[in-house]
Amino acid sequence: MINKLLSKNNSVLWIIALASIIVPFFLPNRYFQDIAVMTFLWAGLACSWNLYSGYCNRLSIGHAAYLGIGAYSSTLLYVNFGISPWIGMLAGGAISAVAALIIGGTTLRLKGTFFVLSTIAFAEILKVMTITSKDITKGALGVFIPYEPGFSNMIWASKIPYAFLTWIYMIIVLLICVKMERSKLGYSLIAVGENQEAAENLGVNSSRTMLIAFVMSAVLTSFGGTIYAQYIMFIEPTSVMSLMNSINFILLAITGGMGTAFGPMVGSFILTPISNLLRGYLSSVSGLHTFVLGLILIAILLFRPDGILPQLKLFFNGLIKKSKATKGV
Amino acid sequence: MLLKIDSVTKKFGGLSAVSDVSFELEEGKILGLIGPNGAGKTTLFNCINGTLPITEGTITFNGEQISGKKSYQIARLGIARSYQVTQPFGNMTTLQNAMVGAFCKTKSYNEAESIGLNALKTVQLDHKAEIVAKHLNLGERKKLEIAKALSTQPKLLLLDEVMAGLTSTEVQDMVKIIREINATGITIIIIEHIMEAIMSLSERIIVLNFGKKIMEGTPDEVSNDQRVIEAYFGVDEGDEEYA
Amino acid sequence: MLNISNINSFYGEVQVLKDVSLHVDQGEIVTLIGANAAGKSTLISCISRTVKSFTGEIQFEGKTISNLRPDQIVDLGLVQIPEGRLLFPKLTVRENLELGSYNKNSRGNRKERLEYVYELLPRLKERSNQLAGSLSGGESQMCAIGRGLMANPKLLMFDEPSLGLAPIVVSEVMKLIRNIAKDGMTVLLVEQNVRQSLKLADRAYVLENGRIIMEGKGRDLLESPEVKKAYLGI
Amino acid sequence: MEQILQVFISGIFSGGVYALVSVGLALIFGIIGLVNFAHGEYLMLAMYFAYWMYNIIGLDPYQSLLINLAVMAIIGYLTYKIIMERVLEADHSIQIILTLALSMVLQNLALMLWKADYRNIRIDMTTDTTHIGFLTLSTPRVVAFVIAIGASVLLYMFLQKTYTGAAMRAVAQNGKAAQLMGINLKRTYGLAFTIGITLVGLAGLLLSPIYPAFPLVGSNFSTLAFIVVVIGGLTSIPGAIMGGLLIGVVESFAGYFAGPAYQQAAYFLLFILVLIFKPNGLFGRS
Amino acid sequence: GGGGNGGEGGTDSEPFKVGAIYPLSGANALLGNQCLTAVKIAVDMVNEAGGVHGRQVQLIEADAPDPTAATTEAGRLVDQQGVEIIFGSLASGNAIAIAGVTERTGVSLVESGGVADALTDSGFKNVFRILDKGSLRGATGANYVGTAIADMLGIAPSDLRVAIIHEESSYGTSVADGAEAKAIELGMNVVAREHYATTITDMSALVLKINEAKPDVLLSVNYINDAILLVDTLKQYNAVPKVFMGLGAGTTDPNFAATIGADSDGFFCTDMPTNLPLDVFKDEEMRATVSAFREAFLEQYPDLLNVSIAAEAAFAGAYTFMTEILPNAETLDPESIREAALTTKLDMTTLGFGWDLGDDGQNYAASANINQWQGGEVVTIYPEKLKNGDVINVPLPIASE
Ligand SMILES: Nc1ncnc2c1ncn2[C@@H]1O[C@H](COP(=O)(O)OP(=O)(O)OP(=O)(O)O)[C@@H](O)[C@H]1O
Ligand SMILES: Nc1ncnc2c1ncn2[C@@H]1O[C@H](COP(=O)(O)OP(=O)(O)OP(=O)(O)O)[C@@H](O)[C@H]1O
Ligand SMILES: [Mg+2]
Ligand SMILES: [Mg+2]
Repeated sequence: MINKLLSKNNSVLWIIALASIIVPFFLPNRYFQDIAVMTFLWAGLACSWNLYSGYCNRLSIGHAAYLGIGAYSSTLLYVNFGISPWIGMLAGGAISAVAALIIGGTTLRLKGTFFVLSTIAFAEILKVMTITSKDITKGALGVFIPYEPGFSNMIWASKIPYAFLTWIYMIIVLLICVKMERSKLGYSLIAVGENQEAAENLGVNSSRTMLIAFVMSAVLTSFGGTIYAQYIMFIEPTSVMSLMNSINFILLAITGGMGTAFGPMVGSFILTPISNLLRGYLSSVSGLHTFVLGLILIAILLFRPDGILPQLKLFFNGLIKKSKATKGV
Repeated sequence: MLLKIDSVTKKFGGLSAVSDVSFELEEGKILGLIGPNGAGKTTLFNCINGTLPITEGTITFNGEQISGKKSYQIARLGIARSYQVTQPFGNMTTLQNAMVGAFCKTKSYNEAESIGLNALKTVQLDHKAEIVAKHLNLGERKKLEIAKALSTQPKLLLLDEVMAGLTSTEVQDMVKIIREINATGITIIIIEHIMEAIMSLSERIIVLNFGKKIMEGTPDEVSNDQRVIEAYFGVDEGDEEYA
Repeated sequence: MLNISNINSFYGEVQVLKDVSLHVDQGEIVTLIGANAAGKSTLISCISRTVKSFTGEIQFEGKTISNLRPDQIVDLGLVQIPEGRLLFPKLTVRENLELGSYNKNSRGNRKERLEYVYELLPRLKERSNQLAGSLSGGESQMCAIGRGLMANPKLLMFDEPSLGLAPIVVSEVMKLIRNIAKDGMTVLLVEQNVRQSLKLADRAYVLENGRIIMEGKGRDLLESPEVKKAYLGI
Repeated sequence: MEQILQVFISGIFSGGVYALVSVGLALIFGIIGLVNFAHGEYLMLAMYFAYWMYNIIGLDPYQSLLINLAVMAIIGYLTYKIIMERVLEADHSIQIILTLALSMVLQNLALMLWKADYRNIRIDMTTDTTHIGFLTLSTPRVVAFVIAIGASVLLYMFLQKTYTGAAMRAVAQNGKAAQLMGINLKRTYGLAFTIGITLVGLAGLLLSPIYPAFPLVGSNFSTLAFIVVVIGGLTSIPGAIMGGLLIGVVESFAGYFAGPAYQQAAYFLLFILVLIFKPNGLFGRS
Repeated sequence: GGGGNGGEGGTDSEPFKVGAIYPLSGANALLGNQCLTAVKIAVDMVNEAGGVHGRQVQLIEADAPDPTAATTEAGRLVDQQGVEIIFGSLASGNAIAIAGVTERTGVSLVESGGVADALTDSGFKNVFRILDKGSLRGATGANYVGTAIADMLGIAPSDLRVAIIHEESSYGTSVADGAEAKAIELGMNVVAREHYATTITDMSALVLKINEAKPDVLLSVNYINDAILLVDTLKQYNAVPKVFMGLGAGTTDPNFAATIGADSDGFFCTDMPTNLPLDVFKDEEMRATVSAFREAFLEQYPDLLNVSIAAEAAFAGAYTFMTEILPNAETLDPESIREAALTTKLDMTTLGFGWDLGDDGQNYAASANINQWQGGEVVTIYPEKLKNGDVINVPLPIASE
């Protein structure tokens, strides 16, 4: 199985992805381990986003909604009924699937920018609903998860189990993406993104294809939401479901390279540490770190508009060629 | 009868782009479709393959009524079409383009790959298999249109001006390719403004004008019909005219 | 009038035009024929400067124009009727035509130009309030030609005007080009329709794989065995 | 009944400002095809500028109107030249991220330079009211409404009646063809962007007597502007105006009947309903 | 970072590291930055006076615009920088997120901004909150309305119509919850309760709706920007109620009165004690401290008329903890600090109330004051011992009818 997926272009990236789990062990302390956890988590989230939006080239700026559904479902089940987040995660996935079916059913037929903006609308509506349904969600007060370490609670004292968990999450999402890339679904999805009518004429049921991918993307995102909640141990609508979170999915995916299985991972590996470290070390002038991050993004986009991944590929291909050339001599 | 078009009408608002057209097509044949610009030829294709819902009439394919079905369903039943204005999936390679069509009949990646490659071979595009489609030139795009359609393994192939923009020599190449495709048992309807091609390929030709079928016959009959000459060919004014 | 020397053009690493030189004199109809992807459109676009990646020299009426902007080229009276028509689909026929006279030297006498075009192409007058997007293929081509004429060009470049047109319309378009030339306009015509365009042309060039391989009088080329074999399939 | 009319009218008048914020966005999207997520940040810049003119030189926003617009035009043009011109041809997603990044940069630049404080302009008119019959209207909102509608109508006339306007519409539909008509593509794009930014600047200016300037003020308006523009059909100027007024009214009714917590949800819901029934917006062509 | 300009202390040991986490960018940047400034001043003062246990204090700051960032930044301060105490954090969500980190490591969180009840109701061992809980603050305001104001208006509490408006973050929600519960307990008529997002740009509909309910008293929890917009709109629609009782934050901000002008005379605000006259403080030393702080703070914020309440609280939290609590701890390890924090009792801090923590870390000596705007100044009306003025303008002269 793995063997088949190790296609020639991706082998280097697979190595990077698989090897990245050793990084947290070499980090000097929990702070850097925390950044590693966030990096893995956001890599997985951005890859989940990419599964629909990247391949189909239709940006969702509302994925914070599914992050929120995942986080809230498992947390409320855990806090109110003591149901293990592992099970809550599945419940969250199911709720996300339903939400994605409803949202996708109404918006997937919209064209380009109309679709993009409709995703914002749904996420905002969900946020408002979460704030106003105080009886269920505790509204703006947020929900706090008591610190009771244990595997079944998905809570640990050390960062290392979290690093494993988020890394596994990332790898699973990657596997799904890579598998999909070489499947009927993947081909159909990319074709629909390129030209919906032409794809239909080749026998692609475009609404079904998009809906399946959209639901998969939402469900995987919501799994990440559960992990996120169990890690931060506090969720509130305004931060979990914020537009900024929705935007972060896209920032990472596009920076790395949208519509490629590993692009979002590369994006997260680069941007998540950078933005955290910038915030950590540039806090003396307020606003400076986001300002710098914005400048970095602008620079990347103006000079490398395809994202970083294609560049990276060129670089590695160059290396491979070189090594072959030297061998030849 | 593979295809039976029965009094099909397609209206855009007040305009009848196709009006009350009927014809039948036997398996294995090549049917030509000609007519002035705007006569409704492309629209008729769009009606047959379900891109556009028809206003009136019925279309029967292989004994099954297909009017009202969605275009992907019709594609799966075995009707494929090429676009007059080529519609490649620009960021996919040529082979991947063809494979999208191939997945219509199979779920296996490897099988789809070999079907796609075969289709590319048929149109002599296999040497560009790994090229990203947006880098193809017009002639290659036209071929890719055919390859995409072929890879859905259709029974009926609708070709819309696949030779426009080619020189006579290239046209003759393409004619050969189309003959080969036909020889594998695929029925073809072809729209073309290039007479040398359509006359030599088609067994029968249907002429549309203002959405109506004005004539159906062998190439010879069609080219000598006065109505068709007036509406379509124009009176040949001879060489001197341009001097 | 138009003098092109040693043009080399690239798309990325692919060289599309190789050392192309040609000239068009005042009042001539010159045609450029060549197979698909030979680089004909690219050459025209180099002249119009919508393609910028080329080296070499282009002169118009003795002035070097190879570093001007596309709009400046139009202002000089060098106008292209592009392949695929490129109409403004959501504007009416009339608005399309009026935009043709956007450039400085034709703005002033837009009314007369419009009269002239309507006279030459009465079909457009009938359709003047229809959206260009809903015209049939032939009408679209007429509209594109009319729009080009509105610019009051000194030299008009046609890129495959007969593409996708019914035979009867092709003849009409060819006649039209001849009439325009009779009215004193210089024409550079790019065509796949080798037979008809060679009949029409005073002089012709054959472009193959980005290189000019033949040049001569239209009629002469029509008779040449190479052309017959390569482009007419005889 | 009187109360309902009052609710309706106050919605219309706050809608005027939304319309003006949105018109610039619609123009930029319609002509350049660029989704400008940094639009609100230009609103913020204009509000700060109005504040300084008032605080340092003593000109109220209406007195500093022209100079403010000139400054915004320059800022808009510079943004276009330095950043936007390079991504005109890039993929939509690149443009979206770029403008998002630009908005991060501008917001935080403002925070660094001017702190997070709320900068209020208090002129006599701020709390003035105008009475029409039994209706009470906030005077600065009335002024904003009138100027907003006036400016939008002017813009519309400009697009329809002038050569440059025609050039813009042409560029919007087919840039390459427009070039072949002798239209200077980049200059026309630049002009459209500049006008769009100037308009949002005008909106900021008109807003400044009633709403404070602070680094994040733009984000309070920009999501809303997007909704307005989509409801109006993305590229349509009259659509943006009507969309703005509509959102104003919906917000007002929702606030009154359901409560202010549902104001946002209401217009998002309206937005979704519009898209379900008119997927190209109320004024959009398919 | 601040601290450690060496000098006379002659401390040869390592500096004592403390952290400050506030939202320095994003929506809460305004008060976040003021709080940080206040903590810096406190650290400077402590260092001037010889530090903590003879060690100079080194302050490390962090920006946390949201709880996720707060978690990461708390990790940085604790694990990377090795701070022993964190001062924070303004937003309750951030406080809870930080508490998640400090709880695992034993570092203390001294909270002087977040009011959500959950912070001290959740069993955190190392969280110490100097100010009141949100629900208590709401209750204090509502209680004053039900007892004193009802009398002044000559309306029985059971006939008194009160409306509640609050911004919908956790701050506004928890305060409003407390107010509503108290109002109901006292038998008042809660005729409306509405909440809104602070990003609201037009309050016409809200005001029209509230006005419909004809409240006598408006209990209102706002931040500054929306507070001003609210009052402006109330005035425009001639819908000012007889009594406006602000519950903290925006309505106590000096900008509130400065922007609204003379019309603010008579607006109430329930909040922690703010800008108390120096003579209420217990001794000369404390007076000097408070006035030195106010001076130093206003030097950095020349535009402000007064020190904001958030900054005063941040200063009080940091200063009290470093000068009163830590000296009582035998060593600077978590256990001793916690013990010192819980056992130390003070009858007054620079906030005007005392320090008396329950086992949950909540300061039960903290209570809100009832204040009123008079001539652009905050005047304390209640409690009696801090009172420095009499109530005016009940009902408000600009009230409708
Ligand atoms: N979607 C549409 N909406 C409105 N009118 C349309 C639409 N599609 C086609 N038409 C009109 O229907 C008529 C027939 O168009 P069609 O494209 O079928 O012509 P055609 O015979 O293929 O012409 P050509 O040879 O130029 O390709 C034309 O008048 C065209 O303008
Ligand atoms: N934008 C582009 N990017 C990359 N390659 C291009 C581009 N445009 C054209 N080409 C390539 O340049 C070559 C010449 O193209 P050009 O359009 O000039 O040919 P042509 O002679 O006009 O052909 P046709 O008869 O098809 O119009 C072709 O191989 C084409 O694929
Ligand atoms: Mg057609
Ligand atoms: Mg060409």
